[in-house]
Amino acid sequence: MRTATLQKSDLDRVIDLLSQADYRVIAPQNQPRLEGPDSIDVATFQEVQPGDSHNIGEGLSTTGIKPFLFPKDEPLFAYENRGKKVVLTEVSLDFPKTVILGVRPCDVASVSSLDAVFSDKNAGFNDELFTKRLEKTTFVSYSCTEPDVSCFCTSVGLAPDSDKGSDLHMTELPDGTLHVEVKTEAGEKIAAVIDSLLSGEGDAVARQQAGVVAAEKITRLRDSASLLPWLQDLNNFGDEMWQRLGEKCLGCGACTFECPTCHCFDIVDENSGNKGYRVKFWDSCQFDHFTLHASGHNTRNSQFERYRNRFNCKFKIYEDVFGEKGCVGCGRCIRGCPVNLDITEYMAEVAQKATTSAS
Amino acid sequence: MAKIGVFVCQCGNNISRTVDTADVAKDASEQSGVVFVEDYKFMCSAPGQEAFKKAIRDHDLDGCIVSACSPKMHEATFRNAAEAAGLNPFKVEIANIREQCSWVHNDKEIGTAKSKDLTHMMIQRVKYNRPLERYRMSMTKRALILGGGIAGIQAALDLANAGTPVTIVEKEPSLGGNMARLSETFPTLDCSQCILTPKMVEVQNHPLITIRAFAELEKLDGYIGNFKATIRQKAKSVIDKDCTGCGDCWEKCPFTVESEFDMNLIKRKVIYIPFPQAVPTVPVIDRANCPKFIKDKCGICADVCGPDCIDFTQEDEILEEEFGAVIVATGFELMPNVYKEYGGSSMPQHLIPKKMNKKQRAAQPRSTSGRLPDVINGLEFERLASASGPTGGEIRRPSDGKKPKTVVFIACVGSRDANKGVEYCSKICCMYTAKHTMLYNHSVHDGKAYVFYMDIRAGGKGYEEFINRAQDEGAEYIRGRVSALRKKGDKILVKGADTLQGCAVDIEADMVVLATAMVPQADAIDFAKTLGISYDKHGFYSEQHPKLMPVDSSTGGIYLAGACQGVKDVPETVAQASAAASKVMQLFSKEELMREPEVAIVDKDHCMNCWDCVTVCPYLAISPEEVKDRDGNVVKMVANVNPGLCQGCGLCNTVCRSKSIELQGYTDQQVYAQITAFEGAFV
Amino acid sequence: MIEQIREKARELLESGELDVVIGYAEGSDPSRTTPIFCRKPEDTDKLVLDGRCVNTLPAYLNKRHEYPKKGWKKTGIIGKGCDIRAITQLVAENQLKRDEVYIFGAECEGVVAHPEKWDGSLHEGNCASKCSSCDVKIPLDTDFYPGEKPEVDRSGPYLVTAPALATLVKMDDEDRFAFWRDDFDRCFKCYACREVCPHCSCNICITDRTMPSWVDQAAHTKGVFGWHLTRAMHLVGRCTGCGECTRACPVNIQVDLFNQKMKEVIQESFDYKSGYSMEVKPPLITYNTDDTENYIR
Amino acid sequence: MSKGIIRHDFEPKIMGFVCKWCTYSGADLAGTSRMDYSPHVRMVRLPCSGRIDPQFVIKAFEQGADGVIISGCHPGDCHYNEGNYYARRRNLAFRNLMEFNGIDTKRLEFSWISAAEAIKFTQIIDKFTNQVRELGPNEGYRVLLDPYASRLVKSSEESAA
Repeated sequence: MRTATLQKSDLDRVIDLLSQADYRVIAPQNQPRLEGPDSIDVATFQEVQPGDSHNIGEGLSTTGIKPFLFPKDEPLFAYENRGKKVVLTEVSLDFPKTVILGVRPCDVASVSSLDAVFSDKNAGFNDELFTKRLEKTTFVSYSCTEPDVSCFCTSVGLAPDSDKGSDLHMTELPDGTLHVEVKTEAGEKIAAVIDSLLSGEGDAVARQQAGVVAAEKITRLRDSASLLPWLQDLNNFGDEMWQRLGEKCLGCGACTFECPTCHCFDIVDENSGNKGYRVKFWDSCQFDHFTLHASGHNTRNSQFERYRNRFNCKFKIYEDVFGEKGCVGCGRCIRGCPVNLDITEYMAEVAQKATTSAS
Repeated sequence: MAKIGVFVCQCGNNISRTVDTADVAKDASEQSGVVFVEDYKFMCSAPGQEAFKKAIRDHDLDGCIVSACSPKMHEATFRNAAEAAGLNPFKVEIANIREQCSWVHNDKEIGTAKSKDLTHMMIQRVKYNRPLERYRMSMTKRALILGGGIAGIQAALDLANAGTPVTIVEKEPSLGGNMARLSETFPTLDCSQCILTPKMVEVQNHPLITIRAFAELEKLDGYIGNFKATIRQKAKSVIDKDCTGCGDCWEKCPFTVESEFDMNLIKRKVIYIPFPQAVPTVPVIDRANCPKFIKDKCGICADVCGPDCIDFTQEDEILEEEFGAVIVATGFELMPNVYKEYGGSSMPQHLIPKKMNKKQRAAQPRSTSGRLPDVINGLEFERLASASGPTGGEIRRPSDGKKPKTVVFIACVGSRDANKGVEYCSKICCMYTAKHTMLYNHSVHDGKAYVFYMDIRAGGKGYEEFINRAQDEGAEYIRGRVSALRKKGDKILVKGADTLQGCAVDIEADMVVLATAMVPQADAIDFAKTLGISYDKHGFYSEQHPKLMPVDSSTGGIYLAGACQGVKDVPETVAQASAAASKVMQLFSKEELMREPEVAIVDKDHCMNCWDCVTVCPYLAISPEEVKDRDGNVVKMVANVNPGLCQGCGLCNTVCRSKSIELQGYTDQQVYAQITAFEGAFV
Repeated sequence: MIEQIREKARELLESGELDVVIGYAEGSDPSRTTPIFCRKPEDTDKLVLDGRCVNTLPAYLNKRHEYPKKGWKKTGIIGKGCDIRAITQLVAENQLKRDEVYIFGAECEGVVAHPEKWDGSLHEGNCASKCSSCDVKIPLDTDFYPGEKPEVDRSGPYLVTAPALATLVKMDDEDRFAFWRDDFDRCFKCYACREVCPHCSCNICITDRTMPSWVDQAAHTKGVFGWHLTRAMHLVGRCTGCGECTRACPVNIQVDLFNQKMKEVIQESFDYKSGYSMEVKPPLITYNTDDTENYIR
Repeated sequence: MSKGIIRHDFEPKIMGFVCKWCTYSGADLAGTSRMDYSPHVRMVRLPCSGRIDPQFVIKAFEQGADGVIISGCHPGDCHYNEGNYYARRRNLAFRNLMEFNGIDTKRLEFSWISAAEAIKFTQIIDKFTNQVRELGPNEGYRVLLDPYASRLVKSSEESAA
């Protein structure tokens, strides 16, 4: 499909054109922060209007694009008791036409992990709240040139410049221009809208090179081939490693809520008097109540078991059920962890154990 | 799904005047869980309650709302009715649409809207009311009576004669109180002591009555049925079990001070009984004035005492006793003369800042201080007129003992005067002033009595007749106030006004008697706090309901008798004392005490023993408890509530962060339901 | 300094007096340290102590985290001044017995506000604001202190030093509300603020209670307001000011500003500093009859 | 005696949390004395001001209250001896917290009203109602009240068992 060159300085124009074409434009944006040493930069994906600031291409956003496909909280329906009657009100499933700009390769790759769960292709049930959003969304991805110390996408079969799941992919070249690759029909539509800003065929070689250079910068381990077999060997479920590495976990949900592929949710009725909403909101396998039974029994009674579950979920259960990894190596769970619990330490440990047992 | 009944009461037209009860009922019927509504004229009436019970039975209701008057009025009524109909009483709630709606809003639209809202809130609440069972507990069937005046005496006799052991605590050395000071009593003019002292003797001889004279209540713990009283028996310096009351000691005692009992008109000895008929007839040594205690001189009393029962080393004794009920009969005192122009100089008790402690308040000048000679108050006149008084019943004026030829009586001194005195009418002054004029005329035949009055209030059996008789016997009533009293030679110039004649009146009087207002005891408010009962702005103790519960204090198991609750004359006081006694009998008539189940309970799974609840509980009702596993090892400690001590204040519930302790009847879930039902609809 | 601690820790582990020593070790990247549980004497070689040691380790002593605490008779713990305040408070609240812990204390130079800001050294620019007015750099209550422990006067008031607080207080109500609303919009209720807090010791949090659900569980702004107000209220007079809740927040909501503000209030109104005494009752479970009531009609 | 009711374009919603021994009885007395006061307040009857949990107030605001009244017995008069002292401390802290959160503390009333002070009760209610009316709707919270209103389609009636 088509490739072309785009001036980085034209990104603002891209936003203008897309907005004019009635796209809801989502782009990473730095959040306002208080003065003083205690505050740090936080970038999140936000709806942007022409003229708004954005930081496309500047590092990896603190939170991913998950909220635009699977919001942190949303209503399933509203209800109201009237005498003996219950009146239900559905939520609207008609979502705006959306383009998400400057998505990093890891984030855009994560969409298929969510899709695996919410669409009917495996689960046999189609969560329209997700799929209808997905239908309306176009992803314009943007290669990493400066992966940071926590990135490990190369360990999970991705790369700083991979375009898995992308509709239109951009790569920043050393000369400051952007190499644009159209990947899908939806991508074509975007290209058409910003056609006036595109020129030539771009520079495929330089793009390749940029990818290699970026990949070089990733310091965390790269081989995760041995993970699956080791995890599938149930004898290793009781390995002392789980406890040793996991006992410092304090049981917050930071890793799961920042994770682009974590998808667990809870449902409650938010009641006020005679009416209320049935609400779906993010839940975390790291919370001690996550597996608490009504009987009082808790199948994962201690924190290391909960993290073991998370690790298995990403690298075993996903593979078993969907035939792909549930991790895209964005490294957010590492950055966000208050106690520096590091998923790649688990991976390293496993790899090492696997090799020793093999030999 | 809940099956709730809503009963909207019209209360005649009390509610329906400003609330469209039919609409409220209709609206309620549309609420979820409501299966039955009724709009009725008088829910509290017998047919109303029948309808209530019938509905519960017919529709098998599991919750009821009565939208009617304040829960204080009829919550109990309907809860009992529900119980009779087989519904747990605590599944009944009252929506207060009378006191807090129909009576205070004149706009029907608004009243109706608010009533709907209040009803909604209760409908939601009742869904989470748990069926609760009352607790049964034992009680101590002994009564404590505070104050040995006529009220205390009457209550004690009634109770004792009904077979209840009683303890009377009196701060003075003898029973009798103010009534013992009176000469004769209106309207019959029978001698006060002649009717009082026999009762005092009866008390003394009654096997079921313990008298603790010269003693005070220090502390009252516990709750209805199970009070624990800490009583300080002040040191009499006399061993009363040995004392025969022979009187040698006080006859021989060489030292004297002013007699409180005789309103300081005469001296008494330093070892003394307040008056000859005192009960018990055991003297006490006034240590503040006794040289033995001041500079270790004298000691004659000990020498002359036959049974050798004087004990200078005796110390205050702290007694801890248990009681099931308390009757407060602490009586009154006369307001000091607050009128500078009447030679008054002291400050009325109720104007003294609350902050003052007992001592400071006691230090305030009393009515005797700094005033014109021969200007006296009612009680002082009573002593002058009393056969056992300082003048042996002859009316002589204090300054020089002359028989006063002209006496001016001034009514309403301090009463009915919000600025200088108290707002209320002291009620008995009209009567005792009339009585005084008669006593005076009977004693000084050529004397002239003048009475300055505002109105005559003689509502009572034979009272009006009594006033007329006083006038017939020569008392001259002048309608008007006195503007000033001046000293003129050995007389007092009374400058008054006759508002009927419309002229000024000057009278040169030999003596002036002020009918000063009745006020609560100086330390009434502190004492109320000791007891934990409520009081009004004057310091009179508040009854639980002004009409229907006039002898119950705000606290269960504590009852009120006599002037401590409000101004009263003797017959009223006696009546209330008997009423209080019968209340106690009622309480004691049951085998065991039923306790309301609205107490705290602990969620032992989640309690994380921070002991915040233990720390804040005002009743020490919460204590740590061990949770053991099957093998008896202590797994953890949790809080545990003693339902007998818990009074249901809910402090623990509020301080518990994990909400692992909750107050039954006011659980978080119930309040939450009320809040979330809140719509605040204005119209 | 850390050498002496290592030595002592090793000694006590060898003698079996301690079952474990909780401390800091090198993290998975150079800017970070991570909590470590030294069970074997040789583990103590991993111990480090410097400006990167941000975690409040007493969170592990908190009952709610039954694991890993389970089965330990006596726990050694390396504490910065502020951590030791937390221990004191835990003891005061009966969540811990003083003789269950052995406290290694050392002088603290302050810590970095956030690992992200670590550039190899500690300085004005990256030192946490809580450290600038710290009166426990020489820790209060220790069982082991390398060298001679100097006496420090701690009678002074608790100073609120987060510059952000001043700005917020200056704002008028609408702006302040708007500020929090926008910040809370980011919150997705991962409860990191709760889990890192040494004083959130309930074994069921009020937000996990559903009968009734005082705090909406969903992370819409109303629910987030509810949560942070509740959290702050529950920490009034108990927070010992380690600032972990802010540091741990993945989306940089400075929730500890609430706690700091309340510390100020408690100090002025009730003259109470939490974490300095095991005997004095926290202000909200006691009272004086002459407490200020200028706000009451 | 009637003041007559004037309708304003904004009528505040006010929630009250009161002690049943004093304020609630004071309100009853106001009723028995046929006093006349603003009809905006809805009171929740509690055993003691010490039972009033800040959660109640937060929830009330979340329910759309424009103001909240808390009231108990005068110091020293608590039926449970000390409940109101704790309430006093807790609410001092809570007030400051609300203020720091950006809620105008003029919307949060705390008063001592004894069972005898019917007049004070009506005065407080009237005064506070006017005060809140002048402040206008509690905009801050109003916008948060119904987080999902915009997400709904028009209601489809269907009855459920």
